[in-house]
Amino acid sequence: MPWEDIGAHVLALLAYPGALTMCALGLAAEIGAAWALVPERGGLGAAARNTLRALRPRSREVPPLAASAVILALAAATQLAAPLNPVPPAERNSLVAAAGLLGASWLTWSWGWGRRAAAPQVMLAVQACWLLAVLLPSIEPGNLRPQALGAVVLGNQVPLKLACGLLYLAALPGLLMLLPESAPLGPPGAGRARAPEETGFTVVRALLWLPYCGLFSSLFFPAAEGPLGVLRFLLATAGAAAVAIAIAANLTRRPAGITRVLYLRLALPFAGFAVLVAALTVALVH
Amino acid sequence: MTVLAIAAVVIAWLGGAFLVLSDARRGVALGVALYAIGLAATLYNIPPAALALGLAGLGAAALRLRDGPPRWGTLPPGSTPRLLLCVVSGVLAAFAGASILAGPGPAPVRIVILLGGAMGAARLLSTLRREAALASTTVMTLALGAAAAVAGDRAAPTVVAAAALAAVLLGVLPAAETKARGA
Amino acid sequence: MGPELALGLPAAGAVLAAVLRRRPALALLCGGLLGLAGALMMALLAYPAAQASLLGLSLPAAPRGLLLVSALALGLVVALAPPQADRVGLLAAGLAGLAGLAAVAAAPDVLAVGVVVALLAAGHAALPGRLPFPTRMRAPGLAVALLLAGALLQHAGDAPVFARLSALALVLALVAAAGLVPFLPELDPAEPASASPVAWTGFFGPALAVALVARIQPGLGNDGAPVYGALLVGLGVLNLAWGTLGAWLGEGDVAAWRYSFLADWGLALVGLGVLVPDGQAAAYLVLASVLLVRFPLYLWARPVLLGRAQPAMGPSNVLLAAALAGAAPFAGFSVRVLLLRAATEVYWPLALVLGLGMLVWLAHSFRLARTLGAPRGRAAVGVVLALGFSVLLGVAPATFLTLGGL
Amino acid sequence: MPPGLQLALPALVLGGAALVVWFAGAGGLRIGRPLVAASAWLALASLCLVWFAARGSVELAGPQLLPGARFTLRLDAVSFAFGLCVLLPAALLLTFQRRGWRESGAAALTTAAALLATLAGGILTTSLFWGTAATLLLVQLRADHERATEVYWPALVGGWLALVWAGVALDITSGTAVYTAVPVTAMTSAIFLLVAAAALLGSGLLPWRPWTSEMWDRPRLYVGSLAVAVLFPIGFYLLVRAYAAGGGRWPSPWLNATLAVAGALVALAAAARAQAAPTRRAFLAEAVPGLGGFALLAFALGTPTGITAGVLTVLTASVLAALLPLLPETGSPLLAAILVVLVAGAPPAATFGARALTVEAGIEVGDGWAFLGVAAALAWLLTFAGGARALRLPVRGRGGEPGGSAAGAGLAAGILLAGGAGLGVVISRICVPATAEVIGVPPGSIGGGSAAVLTTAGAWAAVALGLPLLLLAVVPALAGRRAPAAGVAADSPPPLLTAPWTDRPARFGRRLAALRVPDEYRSLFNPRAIEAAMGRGQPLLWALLLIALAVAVNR
Repeated sequence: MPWEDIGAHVLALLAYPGALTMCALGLAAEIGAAWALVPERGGLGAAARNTLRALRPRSREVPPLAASAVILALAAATQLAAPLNPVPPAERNSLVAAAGLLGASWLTWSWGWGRRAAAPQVMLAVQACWLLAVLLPSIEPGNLRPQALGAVVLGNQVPLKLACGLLYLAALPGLLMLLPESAPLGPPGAGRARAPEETGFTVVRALLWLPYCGLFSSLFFPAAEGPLGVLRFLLATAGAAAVAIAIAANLTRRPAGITRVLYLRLALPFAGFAVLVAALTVALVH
Repeated sequence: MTVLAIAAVVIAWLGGAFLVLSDARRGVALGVALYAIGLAATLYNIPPAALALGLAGLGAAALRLRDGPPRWGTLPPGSTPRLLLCVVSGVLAAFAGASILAGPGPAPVRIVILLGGAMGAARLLSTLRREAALASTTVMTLALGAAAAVAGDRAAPTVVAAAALAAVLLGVLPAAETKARGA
Repeated sequence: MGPELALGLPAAGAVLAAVLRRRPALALLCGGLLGLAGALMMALLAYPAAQASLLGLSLPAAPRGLLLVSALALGLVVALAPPQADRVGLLAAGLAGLAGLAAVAAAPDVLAVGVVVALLAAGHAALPGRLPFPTRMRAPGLAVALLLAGALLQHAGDAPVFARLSALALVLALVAAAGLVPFLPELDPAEPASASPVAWTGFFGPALAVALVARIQPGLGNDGAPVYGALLVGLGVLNLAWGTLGAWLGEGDVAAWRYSFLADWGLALVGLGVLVPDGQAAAYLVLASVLLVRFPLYLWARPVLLGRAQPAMGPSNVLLAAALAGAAPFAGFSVRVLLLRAATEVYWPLALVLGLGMLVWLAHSFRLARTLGAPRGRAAVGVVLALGFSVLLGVAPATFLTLGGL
Repeated sequence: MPPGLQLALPALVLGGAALVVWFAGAGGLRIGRPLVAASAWLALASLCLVWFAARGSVELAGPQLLPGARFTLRLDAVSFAFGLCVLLPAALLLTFQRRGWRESGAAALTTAAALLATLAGGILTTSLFWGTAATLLLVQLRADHERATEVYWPALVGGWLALVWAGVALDITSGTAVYTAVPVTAMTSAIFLLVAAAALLGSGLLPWRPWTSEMWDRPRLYVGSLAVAVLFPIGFYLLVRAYAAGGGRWPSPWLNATLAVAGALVALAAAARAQAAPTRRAFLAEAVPGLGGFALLAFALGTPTGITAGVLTVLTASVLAALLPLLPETGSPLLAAILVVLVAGAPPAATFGARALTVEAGIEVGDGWAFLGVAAALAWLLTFAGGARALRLPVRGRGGEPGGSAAGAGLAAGILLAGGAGLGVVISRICVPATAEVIGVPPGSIGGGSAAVLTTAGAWAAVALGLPLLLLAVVPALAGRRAPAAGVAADSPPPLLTAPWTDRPARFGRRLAALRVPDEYRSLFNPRAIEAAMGRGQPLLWALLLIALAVAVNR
């Protein structure tokens, strides 16, 4: 039994880059998002109070779907190319992260289908774009390990990585449930949760910030070890989160339906373009 | 000899014609008898076969006389196509037997065999009268026997005997239809 | 005098059964015993000692094997006939047919076959039936005429055209005698099974075909063989298509049964026509399955076909449908393997055509199986036996092939 | 005792059980279900025992059935893996599904035939047992209900005929149809196409709704689910054996490409149908075909990782095929977790491992193959979406049959969940040896031993990550038992995607049925009129026919 390996993974699951780190970064991101998306409710303090109220459990019962989603989010976090991640680099896999995040997201939807303004079609389009952004860069190197993909920043991969990076960032607001169409539990700062499961899924969203944004920095920025590497990783992750919040804030101020149009009419064709770029890249390399 | 052969062929053809053109017992029986005589005559150089088939044919003809409508029934109204069939099959059989086929046996026998086969089959396929159908089958059986005789295979006597026996047995079958019983 | 006994004992049995028909039990006993003795004689002919003949007759292995199968089939249908059926009549007609078939198998040449077929046809057409004698005589009568023509052409000269025309006439004679397309006889659904054309297709035909082929093939020559093969394959495919589609879409269940026989015959003709050992073996097995499976099942379906019983679709009917559809492990397995093999050896597109035909085959099997209703008593035993024979033909065809010397 | 007779032991156990059950049942002793269930587990145990005791391939040469068709059985890593694919789901279904004694006996016999098809050493022996299993299943299906056998029977017989043809063609060209004895050059593209057609039809690997899905339209599932469980793996068995016959490759790279595209299409089509399913049953019906698409893609890649992924996917699909019909039809949140985690495939379930390894195998090959892997990943995403929607779908009742079995579903779900954590063991002990049996596996191409799965493209820390996740999964599992059921909509929510081509086959069929011969030519194509002419036996007609044929043969 590889106890050492198991220990490393448990540490990654529960501490870094798992549960503890996810909670800390997620809480900060939730407060920031709530403040940015609903500024009329007052300043940062009010946003923090709102967020904490939304995250407070309504009952002692553990909501099963949310609990399952949390486990999958934790699994995804262990795959990040975060500096000092105890999981050996050879055992990390962006596909495992993607599957975990997709699972977490659709577990949320199995509860939230038809609630509020949630539009599953939009969510599906967003996730399709995101999945392509995660997988297309791995075609040419023939490798799914995040740090290996992040290390490829020059050469004929650049156009593809740019296209996929843009696609990834464009998808983030939807993935992080910052938009009414993608958030059955309502966007951050939407107010008190109505049901125990809703509180659970607010927690899930808080925990999703690091895996999604961290995966972005893992795939599109070269990893570096040591404190500087940690700083770079956190900056890239926070930057991705900030871009996501900015896009979401911009979209929520626009007329209803613009999000659907944007993702179905713009993001999906752009995803097709990314596939074309990937095909051209492969053709050029061989 | 040639005259005898020609006469035999003509008699056989007349037999076939009576078979095709008659709808009653006498005409049909006469047809079988004439054909048997003609056939036997053309087989004069194989006496056992001639005797067996000739007698069998006459026997079958005699047996045919015992049932069916008691008249000649020859050339009933609307027989023109049948008449035409007799002429055409006669000419074609003579042409094929004499100048196309090189065997088996001499030309007159071939012509008579072809007449038996063609006119017997044509009658069998076109009639709804049991006595006529039985007589046609008899004629075809005689033709088969004759063909075996002139083909001269090792087993020819057995086949000729079988054909003669078959002709008689076909004659034994009654002309009256029997209706179905059971499943 | 083995062949003479093999021929004479069933004939005597037929005469006795016909004479004693007023006392059915005695008629069945005598006819059965003599038929059994005839079959035993046929079996003994496998040994040289029994082959000595007074009249110089001989029974080749393949027709002899199928004669034995015919005898077995006759025993099956007489012993397990539906209650309403005239078993004595069936036995008498069957034994007479068996004697005729033995005579065909023992016939020294095509002309002799013609004589026996004429007598057999007249005897069969004279059986009490609903259609008039001449109508029932047409197809076999044409076969006799064609046999005569074929035999004449064989002796007509050395020109290739005679060989080709002879092959044509003999193949058509075979098809006409078996009552297949394009010489499909008229069918009256209410006609007694023993007197209907199905008796030719399902009982006389198989042994007749194998016997005739055994007589025809040696005399074909290099010019006749291609015509013979091509015609058999062509007519086989035609009958396969006609039979499968007709059995699927045709009106009336009796007609559907007759079509299903045509489909089987289609496979058999193709097997005979491809002129390779596997094809011959496939044809032999198809004809054996016609005798042991399809024909008895048709007889047991008669009560439903005549409206005396209700159709049904129980598990046994589904099993029968699978057997009739040629699925593994039933007779269809070995037949399909051998036939596809033979067709692939000769000309692979033919295998494709056969494969398509076999696929369309499925459509009618359930329709036929329904007409067996819910088998009870003797019919149930018969169904079990037929399925047993079908499985035997499917997984142990060697038993039958060695019987036919293949 | 002839050498290798022990190979027949598992099938004999099942066959014997069937006979005992029937005789006992006829005598009024109703011991069908328990006896057959026990025999299935015993057969599974004896298969493992024979395989692990032999430590190598074992062969049983039986009699010659037909020219070129000798009865041969062979137990090697491939047949062992596929034997498990048949026996594991069959044992679960025979144990937890309710059957009468007649049905139990028939089911045991069917399982024995299907097992023998995967143990067969040659194509013709496989076709014999495959056909037998299909026939036995047809009987059980029709005895239960006629529905959904109209697609099943033609598909199976079509596949069976294609396989028979392939077998005889192989025997003609090479003198044998025994998988391990066929010369490499004998497996031509044409013969392989026949084998592939048999595989695709037999395992229901088609872009439109296959028989494996239609089995779920039946009012009762207990026969249809067994049909899917025992017949689904056999098609893949043929594809794997084709690698052995071709010396480690299929005859042409284009065939690999074609089947890989077909696999991706099958997965996408099944996912598209799943996300548009009108009932929860209709969603579950698409789970096995979807995984089948992944397996086909994996096998078609032709690399060690691909074939390993394929074997793993078939093994996973076969357990899933047992789980789905056993699921109780409730709205419990736990069911939602099962639908998303087990059916769609999220970590640490084996369904996740199988899909992930397939996509990895595609990415590993690179070039166009990688895009097929990405397409499969998109199908995976659609399945997730469908799984989330499925909880809202109306439940279709199971007619006379009581709903699934919670215990059985629990056991099957446990196997699938544990399978993710034990993926290393499954791959290193079952899948990689099966792959090595048919193609060369370079050392280290699939590493990690029993603890993890390490390939060139990616990794899955089966024990190290899977085990903790499995332990954590206990929390929601316990919580879910007390949680209230989710509200199920009276009518199904609208589909996420409406595929424009789903109604095409039906429309094409209608158009085909509407085709008519123009009136002026109808008499030429009127079979009844032609038959009447034949029946009347007009001499002129036949004379003309004879003359025409005479002219034809003399041209």
